Amino acid sequence: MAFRKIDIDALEEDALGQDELDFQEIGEPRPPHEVEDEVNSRSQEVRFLLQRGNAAGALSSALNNPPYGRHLEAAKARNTQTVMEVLNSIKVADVAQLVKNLTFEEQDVLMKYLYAGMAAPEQNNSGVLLAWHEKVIDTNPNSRASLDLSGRLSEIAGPGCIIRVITDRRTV
Amino acid sequence: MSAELPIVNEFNQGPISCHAFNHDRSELAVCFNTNVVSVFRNAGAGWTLAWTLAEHDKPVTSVDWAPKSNRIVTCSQDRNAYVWTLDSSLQQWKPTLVLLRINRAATFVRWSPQEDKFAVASGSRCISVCYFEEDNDWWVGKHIKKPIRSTVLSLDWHPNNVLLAAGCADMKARVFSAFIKGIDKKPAPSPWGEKLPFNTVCGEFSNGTGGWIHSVAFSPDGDSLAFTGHDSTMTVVSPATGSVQSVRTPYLPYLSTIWLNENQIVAAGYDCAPHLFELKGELWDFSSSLDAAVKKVDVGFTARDTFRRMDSRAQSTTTNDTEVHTHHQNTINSTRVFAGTREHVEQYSTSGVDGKLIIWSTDNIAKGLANMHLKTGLVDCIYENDMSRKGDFKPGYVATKVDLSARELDKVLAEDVEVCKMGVRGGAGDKESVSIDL
Amino acid sequence: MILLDYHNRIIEDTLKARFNPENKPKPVDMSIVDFDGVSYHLSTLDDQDTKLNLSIRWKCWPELVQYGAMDVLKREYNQWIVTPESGYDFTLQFDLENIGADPEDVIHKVSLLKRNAMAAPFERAFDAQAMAEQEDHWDPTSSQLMTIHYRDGEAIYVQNQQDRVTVIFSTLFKEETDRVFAKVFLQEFVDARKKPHLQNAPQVIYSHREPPLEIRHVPGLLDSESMGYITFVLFPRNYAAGAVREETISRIQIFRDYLHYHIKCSKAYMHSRMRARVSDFLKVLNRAKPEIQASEKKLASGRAFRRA
Amino acid sequence: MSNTLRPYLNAVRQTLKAAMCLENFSSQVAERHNKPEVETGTSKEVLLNPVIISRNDKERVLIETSVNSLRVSIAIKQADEIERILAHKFTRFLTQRAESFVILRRKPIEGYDISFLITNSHAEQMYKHKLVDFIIQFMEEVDKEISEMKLSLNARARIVSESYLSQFN
Repeated sequence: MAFRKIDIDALEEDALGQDELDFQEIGEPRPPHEVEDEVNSRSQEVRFLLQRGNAAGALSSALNNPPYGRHLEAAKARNTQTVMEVLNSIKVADVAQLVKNLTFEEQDVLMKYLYAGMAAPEQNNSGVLLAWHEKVIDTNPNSRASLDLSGRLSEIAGPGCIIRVITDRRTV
Repeated sequence: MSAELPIVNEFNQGPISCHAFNHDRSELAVCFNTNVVSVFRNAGAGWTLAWTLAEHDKPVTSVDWAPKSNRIVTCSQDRNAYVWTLDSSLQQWKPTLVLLRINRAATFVRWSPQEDKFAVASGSRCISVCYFEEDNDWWVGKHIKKPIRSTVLSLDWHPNNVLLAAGCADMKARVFSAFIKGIDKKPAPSPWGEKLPFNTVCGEFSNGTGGWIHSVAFSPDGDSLAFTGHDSTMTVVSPATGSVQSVRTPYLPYLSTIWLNENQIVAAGYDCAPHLFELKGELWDFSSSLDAAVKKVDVGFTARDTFRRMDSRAQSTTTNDTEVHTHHQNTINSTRVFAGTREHVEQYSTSGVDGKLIIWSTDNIAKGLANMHLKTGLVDCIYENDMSRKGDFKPGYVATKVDLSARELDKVLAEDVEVCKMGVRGGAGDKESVSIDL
Repeated sequence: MILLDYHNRIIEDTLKARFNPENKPKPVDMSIVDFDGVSYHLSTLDDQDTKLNLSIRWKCWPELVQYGAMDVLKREYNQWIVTPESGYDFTLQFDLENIGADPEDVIHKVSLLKRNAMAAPFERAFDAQAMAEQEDHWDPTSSQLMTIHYRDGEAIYVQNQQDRVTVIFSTLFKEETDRVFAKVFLQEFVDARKKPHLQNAPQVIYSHREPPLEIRHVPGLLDSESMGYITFVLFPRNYAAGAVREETISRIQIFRDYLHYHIKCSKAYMHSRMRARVSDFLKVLNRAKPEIQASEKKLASGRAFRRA
Repeated sequence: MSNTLRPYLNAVRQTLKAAMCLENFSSQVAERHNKPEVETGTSKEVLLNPVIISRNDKERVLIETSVNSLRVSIAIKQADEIERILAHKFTRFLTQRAESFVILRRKPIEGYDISFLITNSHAEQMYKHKLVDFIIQFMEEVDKEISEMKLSLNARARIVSESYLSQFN
């Protein structure tokens, strides 16, 4: 079959390209330098909040509108670093409480960063990330204590936010 | 037949890929992930095999039964679809040819409300809307192609027999016009648009967080469209008000959706149980799981089970109490209306990969929710919806959702304790933090 | 069965049968094999069933002869030595009617033929070391480095110093697994001396790939990843004359086969463990399949109806 | 160190449970074909983001998902050469029996020691939660097995060397 060199499928104009897929949800990309400034200012703000001991504030602002899009590797790495700093600096005891107060959006973003952190174990402490992962899944506050009719509590779990990490092409 | 508990039909012939009932629900067409469709008849004593429709040579992916004209349409991965009509004298089903003109698998088929045409979703990035041509006695398909970019996974017809909603693997749910001159009359104006030539796109939506659209469903009056994606999100759009609400759930994705009435939707999927979504005021939200499976009581264990349990316990160190406590033991892949009208469904049927077909009744939902209002009617709390719009929700919604610890909840329901005030235990910020006074 | 026997079991059993007076002599023609590529040929002469020949062939026989193997063999088997059979290096002949010594003794001695042949270089080194000890200023160049290429690609080097005798095995590990296993084994050999009850066992040194100093000058040393050098340092107390010396000579010869034998045993053991583990996994995996409780339809004959 | 084992296995379990949502999906490229999309990778839109769960830089699990198939690749802890050899022998032993293992991939993914390929037909034939249990138990057992084999090897070596050298006294 060696003589068939042309990849016909590539010519299929309807087919979704990887590039198009990744940035379909993001809409018009913001200029890179603007994103970088935002990321840098956020890391200062987070460090400032951490020093004043406001862990919840630091966490929320770290997870606030992460840099999605093309050619933002530096900004993404920088932001991941900021999130990792927040995660490492929070005592394990009050992780559960903090996670309980996150909105769905913040939880999904947190989960994305947990997986991004675990993907580079040499830089980040996987143990901390795993502890957070366990907390987000078990005490997912927004997982309603969904009550089914016999009053038996259905399982509180958060596979939903893991699924969104897998399906959402706006990766961190 | 509005029995309290769900009626479980076990066929034990492997996973059910699709099912369809006839008009009086006495006959059932089911496909067990093979290339043949078995038609059962319920002569009172359970389902007995009446016919076998064998024409496809690859697994059948979808089947639909037109109630009034009593015709079955099947489609399969061998790119073909067949319309089966019952030859009453020979009591035999005869297939008629359908020219789909697609070069990939057919994935989903539904009759239109007036049963004069049917739509077949396919993997060749197009939907083939087929109508009958008397002169050459076959069904011919007209293609809706633009702007579909991937396999179409699910379809739903609008009550006006013209609009067709399609959920696609390119993460988009779209509403098309499937108006065919000569067959359809001009439809009444609807929020989806007036002038509707074939293949116009009346709406294109997505969940926002990626995920292929597994199921689409028009509301009973057709003004709203609900669709579920692989990102465990249910979205309801109503073009009239322009509102697009995404309900992100912490559960596994849903593969099929039906509307019970204007403000209740049932979705079922990988969590092996039908889940209820409700419209409260203007806000759609997850309500509860509708599978009150009986707990696996340990009493009265047969010897074999005790050994198996000991054997498995000795074997795996991890606690594997992840037994599935729902009626369905595996993914539910199709949910259909069983009894009642489009505006008020009384029973619906679900079939799944575990080979079970279960018929659920809806009247116990209302009763169940009532008792969740806990009798006093005093419930008044604020529920923060998941659109995470902080601060601008209106107080005074009657909450059926409570955020209690497991212990408190069991206590409440077990002893029917008089409860005066319930609310959401919120953290810092704007949510009112109220706890339960027992 | 941790320690290997020194003698050749097959020769011992066959001779026991043949020397046994009740069995009447019958024609025999057997070829027998031993470690390190040694092959024997046990046969009766064409016409006389009572005359039994045992001949041995070994790649490094000329080297052994050069290191005085013939003297040792004469000392052991003098009366039975005959001219070697064609294609073999050395032959003994027995007359079944008149064996010439107590049969038990002969059988044991003959089954140690390979060991006795290989003993020559060790005996020479031990004697040379004993003499070197008397002289107060001993010239190290006078000691002879004896090399025995007893296997293809592998050899034993024996050399005596003034107060000790070093025996170096160069051995080839075909597979990486063997090499890693050997490393673990030999690490234990090296560490063994730290144990109290093994105080005066010989010192063992293992060097992977580069040869030890004593044989660095030897030409033609294969330099490859799978080459290993094991050095034994024997002290006079290890080979004091008499029974201890005989035992030490027998044991030191069998070291290489002993090591490789145990490496293979470990691999076999690992294999059986893995097989047990795999069957466990399969059992657990099969439990994932739901037992289809198909309602067993019974045929008239009572047998369950199995849909084809 | 074992304190991170439980959260690690728990994270893998939850991620597997989330990723193992598969359905029957025939190929968009080859007519009348139905192939695992995670392997063919021809239709980009049906491939999802791969995720990595790691316990440290040695031990990690890569989960690549698609619409009708899921690939789980495991990197086993190999502290030293002997563990590397034992892990290699064990995974080779398993991959040679991949036929009877049904969900085992014959060749592991680059950079990992062993890979599972679970297709929608597997998820149909077997209970999903039991498949997840199997993989978690597999990960635990493989680690335990390798360390046990290493211990037994050291023990054997000690006995062999002692019984040989003790005769010299």
